[in-house]
Amino acid sequence: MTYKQATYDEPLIFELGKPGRRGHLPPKTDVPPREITIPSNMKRKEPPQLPEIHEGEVVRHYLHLSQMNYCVDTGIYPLGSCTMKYNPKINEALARNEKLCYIHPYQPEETVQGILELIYNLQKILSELAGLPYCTLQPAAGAAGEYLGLNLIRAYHHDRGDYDRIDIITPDSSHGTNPASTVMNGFNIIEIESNKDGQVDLEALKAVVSEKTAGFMITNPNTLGIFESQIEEISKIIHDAGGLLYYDGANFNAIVGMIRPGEMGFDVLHFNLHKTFSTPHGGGGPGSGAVCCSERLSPYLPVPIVEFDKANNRYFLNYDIPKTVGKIHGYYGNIAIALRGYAYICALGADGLIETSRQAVLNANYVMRKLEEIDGLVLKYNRELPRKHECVLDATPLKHEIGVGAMDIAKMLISRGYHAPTVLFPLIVHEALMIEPTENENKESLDRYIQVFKEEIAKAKENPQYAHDAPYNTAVGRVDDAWATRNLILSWKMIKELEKKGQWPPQWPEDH
Amino acid sequence: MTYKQATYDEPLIFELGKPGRRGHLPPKTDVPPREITIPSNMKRKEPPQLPEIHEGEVVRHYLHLSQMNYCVDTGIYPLGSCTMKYNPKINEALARNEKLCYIHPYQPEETVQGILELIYNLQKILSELAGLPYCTLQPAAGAAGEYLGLNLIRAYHHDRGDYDRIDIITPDSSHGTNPASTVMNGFNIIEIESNKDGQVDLEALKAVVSEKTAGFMITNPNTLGIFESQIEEISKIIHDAGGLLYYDGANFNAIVGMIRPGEMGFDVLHFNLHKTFSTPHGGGGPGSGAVCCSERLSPYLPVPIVEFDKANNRYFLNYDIPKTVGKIHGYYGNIAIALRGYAYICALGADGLIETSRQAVLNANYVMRKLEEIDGLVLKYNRELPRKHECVLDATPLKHEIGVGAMDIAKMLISRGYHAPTVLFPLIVHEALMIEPTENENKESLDRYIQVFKEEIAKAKENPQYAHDAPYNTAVGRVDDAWATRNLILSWKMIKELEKKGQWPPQWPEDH
Amino acid sequence: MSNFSHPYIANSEQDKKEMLAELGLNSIDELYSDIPDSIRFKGKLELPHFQSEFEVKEHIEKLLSKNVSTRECRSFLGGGLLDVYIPAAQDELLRRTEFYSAYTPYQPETSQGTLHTLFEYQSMICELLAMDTANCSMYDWATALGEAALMTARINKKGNKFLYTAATAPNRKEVLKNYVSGAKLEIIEIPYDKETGKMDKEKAIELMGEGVVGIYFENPNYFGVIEDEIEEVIKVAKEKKIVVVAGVDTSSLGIMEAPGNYGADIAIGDAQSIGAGPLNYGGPLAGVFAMKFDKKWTRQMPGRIVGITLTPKKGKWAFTNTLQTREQHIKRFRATSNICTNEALMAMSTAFHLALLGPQGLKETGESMYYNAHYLKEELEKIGVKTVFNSEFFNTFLVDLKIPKDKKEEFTKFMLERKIFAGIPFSLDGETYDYLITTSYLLKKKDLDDYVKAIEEWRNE
Amino acid sequence: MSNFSHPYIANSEQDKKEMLAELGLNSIDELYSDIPDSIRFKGKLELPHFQSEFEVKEHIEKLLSKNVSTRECRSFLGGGLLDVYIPAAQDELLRRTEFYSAYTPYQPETSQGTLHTLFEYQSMICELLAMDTANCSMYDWATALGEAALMTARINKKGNKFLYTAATAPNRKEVLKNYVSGAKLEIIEIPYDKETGKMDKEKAIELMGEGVVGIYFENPNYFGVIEDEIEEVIKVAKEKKIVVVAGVDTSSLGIMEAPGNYGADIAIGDAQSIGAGPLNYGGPLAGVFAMKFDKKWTRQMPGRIVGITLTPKKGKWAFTNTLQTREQHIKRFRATSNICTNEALMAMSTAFHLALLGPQGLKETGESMYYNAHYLKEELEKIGVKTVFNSEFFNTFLVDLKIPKDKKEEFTKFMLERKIFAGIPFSLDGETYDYLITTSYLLKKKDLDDYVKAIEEWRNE
Ligand SMILES: Cc1ncc(COP(=O)(O)O)c(C=O)c1O
Ligand SMILES: Cc1ncc(COP(=O)(O)O)c(C=O)c1O
Repeated sequence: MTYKQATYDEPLIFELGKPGRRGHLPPKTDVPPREITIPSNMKRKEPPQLPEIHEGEVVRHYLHLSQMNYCVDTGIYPLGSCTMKYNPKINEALARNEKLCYIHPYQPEETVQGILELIYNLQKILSELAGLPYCTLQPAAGAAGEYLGLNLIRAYHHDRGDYDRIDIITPDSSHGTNPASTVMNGFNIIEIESNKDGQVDLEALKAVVSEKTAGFMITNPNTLGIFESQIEEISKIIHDAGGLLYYDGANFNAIVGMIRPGEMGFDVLHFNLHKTFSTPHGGGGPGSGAVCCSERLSPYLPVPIVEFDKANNRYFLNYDIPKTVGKIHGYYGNIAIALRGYAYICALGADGLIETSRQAVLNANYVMRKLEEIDGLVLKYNRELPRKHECVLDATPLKHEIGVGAMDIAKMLISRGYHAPTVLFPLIVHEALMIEPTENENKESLDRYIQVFKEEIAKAKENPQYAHDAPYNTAVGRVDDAWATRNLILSWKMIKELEKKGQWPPQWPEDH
Repeated sequence: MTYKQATYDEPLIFELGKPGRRGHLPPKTDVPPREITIPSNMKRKEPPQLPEIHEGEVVRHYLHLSQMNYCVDTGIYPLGSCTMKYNPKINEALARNEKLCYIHPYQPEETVQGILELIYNLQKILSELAGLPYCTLQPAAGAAGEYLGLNLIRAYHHDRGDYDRIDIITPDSSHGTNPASTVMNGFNIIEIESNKDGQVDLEALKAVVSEKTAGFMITNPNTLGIFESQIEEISKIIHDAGGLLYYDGANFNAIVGMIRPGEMGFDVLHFNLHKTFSTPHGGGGPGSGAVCCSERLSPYLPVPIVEFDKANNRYFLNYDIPKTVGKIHGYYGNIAIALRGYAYICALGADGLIETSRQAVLNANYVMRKLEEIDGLVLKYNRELPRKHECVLDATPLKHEIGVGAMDIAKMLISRGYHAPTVLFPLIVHEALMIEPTENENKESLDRYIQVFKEEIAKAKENPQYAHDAPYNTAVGRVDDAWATRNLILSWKMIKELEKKGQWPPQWPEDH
Repeated sequence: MSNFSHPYIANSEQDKKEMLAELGLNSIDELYSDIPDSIRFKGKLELPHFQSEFEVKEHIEKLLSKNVSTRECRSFLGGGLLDVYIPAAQDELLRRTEFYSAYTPYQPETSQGTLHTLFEYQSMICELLAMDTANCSMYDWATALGEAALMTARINKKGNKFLYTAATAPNRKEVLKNYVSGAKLEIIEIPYDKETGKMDKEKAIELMGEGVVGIYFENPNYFGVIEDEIEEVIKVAKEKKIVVVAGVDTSSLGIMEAPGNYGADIAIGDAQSIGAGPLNYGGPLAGVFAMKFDKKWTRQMPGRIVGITLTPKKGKWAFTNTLQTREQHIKRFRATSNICTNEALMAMSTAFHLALLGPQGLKETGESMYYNAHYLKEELEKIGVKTVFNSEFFNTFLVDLKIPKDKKEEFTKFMLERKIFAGIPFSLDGETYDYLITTSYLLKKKDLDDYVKAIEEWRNE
Repeated sequence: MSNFSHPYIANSEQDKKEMLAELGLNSIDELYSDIPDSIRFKGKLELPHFQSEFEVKEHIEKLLSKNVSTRECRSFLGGGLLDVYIPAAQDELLRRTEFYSAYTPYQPETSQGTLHTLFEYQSMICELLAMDTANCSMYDWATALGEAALMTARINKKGNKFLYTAATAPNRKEVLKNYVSGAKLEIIEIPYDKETGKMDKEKAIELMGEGVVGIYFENPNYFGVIEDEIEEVIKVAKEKKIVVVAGVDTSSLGIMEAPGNYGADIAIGDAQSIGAGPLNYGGPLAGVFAMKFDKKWTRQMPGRIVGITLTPKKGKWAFTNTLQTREQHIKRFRATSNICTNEALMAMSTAFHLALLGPQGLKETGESMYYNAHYLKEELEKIGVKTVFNSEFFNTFLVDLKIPKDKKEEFTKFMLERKIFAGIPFSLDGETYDYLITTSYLLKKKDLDDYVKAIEEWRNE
């Protein structure tokens, strides 16, 4: 077995240029030049030091870089909580349509009827899946969806004169964005511990619920991949206390078409179109974090909402929402991403989406049961429970035994040309290996992954140093994160300054 | 310095599938199914054993393969005679236009006025560059252009009742397609030796010219990169003998806008749009080998030719060429390739094209002078003469000295992540290294290449075995061409048969 | 669901059977057995479905065909977005699946492509803005403004007032308002001068009192006016340790001064105008967020940041996400922001664009826009149409049209018939609309002349 | 030409100066000093030029906008080409610059991507056609036919006659004629049966006399008719060691028998119909050339062939161009063909397409076309329009329209107004036109009904 990631000694692009070279000739007006009368204090004196390179070399530079990057089309990318599924190529092609790319958000409505219809359709679809009748695509990502959801919750309470509800409760298994959004939104966060089944501890929940409870945020299945089966009870507890229920839909890939959170009493939910509905992650973004909500939260939705005027057979942007929370994006959200999600749904239909979820769940459980067999890995929390789209193994025994932890395992896996699971998350599992294969892997792929997992852990057991020194066949060896934080070299400008001081390139510490 | 080509253990795609998996759902008619009444002897019994794989895995497979492939966007690709220049990305984008992709060659003329106008424009442009008033885009590649050119020459002589002209003369430096096309076309080939300047030996030429001379084929600059400065004399000798002159325009990248072969008495010329005009080589093709010719050869052009009907302001396909040689392509040639060439010309204009040639020539001479300095490499033929877009170094001294020849050098270069020159061609230079950097390389790129050349030859001098064992960092080590020819395993079907006989996978010979 | 086979699903029925057998299960249903029956959805979903990729394509193309693009109709719309041209080479790089189908680079060793490119993005942004450090994107300019306001409050712990000028884009104001609501930050508007359209500097200085943590202005501001009289305001801010946040039209930076050179501590904007991507009906965009380097402040930045670090091989440095301890996945409720998924691909796309454009290209596009706008302004003046503010501008100005409210739709139609998107309507008096006009570098003289002609016709009607 | 700078040229003026200095030259002109002044072109070239990529794009898009595509107008045109759908995944793979911007894999160690893919193409072609070996493309079906004829003569040295059926496509006949002219190969046409449209088998057997080296037929033939009575002809050919060449519509092979299974020695066709690429106004295409394995014969094949071989690492086999000693770059005038640049990328594209389509997809597309054609035929019959030949067919048939010569243009227009490309006109009598109709899998019932309606209207006019 051989695997080598492509490796080039690629310089920073700033080192490549030379004055006078051109990479692109942009469109130019035929209006005659004139003197530029920008006041001198606001006139550019030094041109920005951008590279000067011809087109072919720009392409080469980024081609090299691209090959030094693992992606979902390289192989399995089982990052738990991230739903790295295949990004259908037709979606990318459709998103290049000039009648999507070149429309301005402030164009007259009669000139954007097509995209408004598409947005409207998608709103309806997401509502159908969520079991919640209202929808907005404005949040640019999941966290923005959470933020908006919390806005809605607050607006609701305030609108009822209920200003004291400042607590948001969430299990400790929740995704980091949940507490972060909560606090950023001005709420008080209460994290409750999970029970031995990895689920919300009802007693703990009851203990913290009060007249200050604004709402409850939950991911279901949660970040352990476990379905919160007491969801109805939770729902009742919160509602009885006057709180509202937020459903973090990032893990929706487990349950599409099988569970509709609105029917379990949830008031607001965000979808991550960039997870469940196949839009690409782009090395970190963009995403699209559509939010669905119930009737009672609808008066507070952000402006504008796309609606259909039946009388005039015309779609329009409704800004007339008197109690709106305002805006959480400059325009209407990541529309070109939403379109990809829409295309995905159209290609699969209800049956296809349901089958997708079922396959994702089958794959996760298959991997889990096989990996569980490895000595040194354990399945924390009730191991009898089936998982949903992902599972979390704990490498703590291995760590205790030979000092090789989740991060070492990750590095050994990437040495072999397979991406690692999410590691060290959720925080409630210490040496967490959080695995979400998605429906884009077949049995052979999973078997191969399991095999590599076993082989590498066997190697580590023979020689723990092998694990610590991994990865091997990647473009670079194990990077030193601590050095980065200590030295904070964050731009070419800072490098140039270091260079002036004779501190660039960096010195390797003796013991490195 | 580190370079590693991406390496995956990629199986044959036939090993990947499993019954029931689908890679694509093709369009389906809504006409109801019916019994298929194809007579049983012509009805498919066994479905073809094509792979059954889902979309994501198909993409992965070919993504892996693509990364194991060097291309002009990976780095310098100085294959002499091949003009591996940058393929502008706008051309690829334009060639995806639905109004190019989805037009059928037999559509009514009024529905293809756009493409006919483009073809017409390109014919005019190529005529302008060749100095020859007529043009057809029908030949799919350079060799097809040669074949057509020879057709025209024969038709001309025959039309004049001159049936005895059966000799085509060409220098021994000519490209292999020249003699191959000649013989395939039913002519007799006469190859004359080059003189010490690497040019046509006028005396030798005079000696073979006769009343049997049908024509003369020359590439100028020739495959040594040397401009045939006696071209006028040659032209006169051939014409005086009643022969016609064919210009192999594959090396046009040296002379665009500076020399017009028609003005030097040439009767017919082919362009390789896939060389001079930047259309991609595609791992071997497609190309486009447009042919231009003089007035006297025009009556024999293949049908149809695109013409403009001024009276009706309409472009049309003229099939009314009574003396036509017929057709050399099923339709009108590689139109989607021609479009790319047209876009390239539009982007550069006359000044840009001329500058392109000059830069290509400067680059070739720069590299040549630097590499000449290497002990073991010599510049055969008059070393005083400047070369044009390419140069040919001879590694014979090195071969004699340490047994390391041109092919070894090639393998050492690809070890380093740079493509090799064309090796062992032209045949008149034994250990030929034929280098054509094109204008797509800048000084730094050339300097780097020269440096690597020097370093690797130095390594070989220290240890010739190092050279014989190269390449190192490529996806596979040096392949055994002889084994391939002896064993002839040419398809999955043949592999399956070997497998049945227990002869697959192949046994490695003891001494391998 | 038997024998369901689809290109987006890897396993066949056969695979399913084998896997279930290995798990000792009869059906996938058993893996859902823990879900109470009471909450299972038993209805039939009403969702669209098409039988083939071709039909999906046809459906969506048919929808989109109802739009009229700025390639068909001359657009004078701006307001923070620019009708850019995306070079084909940029799009080809964007189509590299290695880039677009990767996740956040959690395993840096196998993700150098993303990291290296993002570092270059950060660096180019710093060069453009004359800043030292930039994050690798916020959602958009508007949310960058919200985050900037919050950050000033994190730095200046002893206050809760944030000033911003009235000449800030309305949509950004809206987002700002929303973003600061949780932090109980009070936002206070600085009026603009009715003549010049610039920030009222006296008023600004007056407002910079107790508890002010930051001040924000846009340059050119929403009216297109260049804020060239802010020296004193900035000076006072510096004295009072009030963080200066500048929002800039990034496309102006080939000819306009970089905010870092006139005193901004934090600079924000949208990379869309420098080619992060096309208009896309307003998204995805790429919020720019950059600042002067200060180790402590940098630790207060929102968003992901790529830094340089060492590898085991001497001399071989590499890239990695750094300062992750500010982020939500580690710090949870103590994070500097909730942002997780950002606009990384758009940031990378910006790097591709700027690498192709170079300083010369950036200058030329800036000049083209400047020439266009100034020519248009003069031609409008020739027919008696003035600008609302009499100040220097870059590519945008507010033209004094005073279209009555009840005529607005008619005017829009009138201009549409002439294949013109007339600009962004803006009401100063609440009764009539003036129009904010932006001239991209895609417009030619003829387009501008047609605009003037159209206005003349309208007025003569 | 001073200060010329362009994205397609790597060096700047500065570079040029430095390089010239190192070469001891003052100007690039000196590198052209060996060219006699008398032949230098001194005029001004008349060539188009646009100042920016955007303008080039606009220019070409404007030209193309004058075309009407088969996505706008229902196409019943075939004749060897098929209006296929290219899956997006296929195009994404085709856009990998590693594939499209590579040269012929002369250095196999660094070109395994191209070689491996071409080997898969060869293999898929063999599976489809039931052949053992295939080359990695000819220019198109027509030139493949020419090459096949020449090859039969190389195998059968003792003859110079090549038979082909009259039901061969006219354009392929033309190319065949041209290709064999040099080799002095005589081509002889076998007539077809006027009733059935099939090859006249008695006549064929009669013609298979002395000196015949090969026989060619198409299946389905140009009229769309399935050649289901060729067993005897093939039997005789085998006895006489005449090489049997079959030209097949590759898109039929999901439901029609493979030529290797009914006796063809060599099979040719065009991979365009199995998705090598879209119509592209007739090019690039990809000529299929495959044959039964016979070591000696294989050495007579034209074109490039990829084979398997060993590497230094035990167990690691790889791919390489093989049998290169047949090719022009080595054998020069003794080569089996002059072909050098072929259609490799289209061959690779075919592999992508077939890998996505799979056996099921190939079958389904074949069925769709079959259903369409047979439905259309019956509906036409209902309005009294018959087919010329009364034989089994796949997706193409010749419909008995008898449009008089002077009405042809009017008919074309009439159909165009109804958004229909009516088919390929074909004259049997020299006076009137019948139409060769092909139904792709993109056509739906409504399109077929509209066709019938249009014909009915035409006849009622
Ligand atoms: C469970 C969960 N919630 C929320 C989020 C946040 O979504 P985003 O990254 O789109 O902001 C994620 C994404 O990582 C997630 O996995
Ligand atoms: C000098 C010369 N002539 C002719 C040809 C043949 O052109 P093609 O490969 O397009 O058939 C080539 C290409 O390799 C060439 O370099």
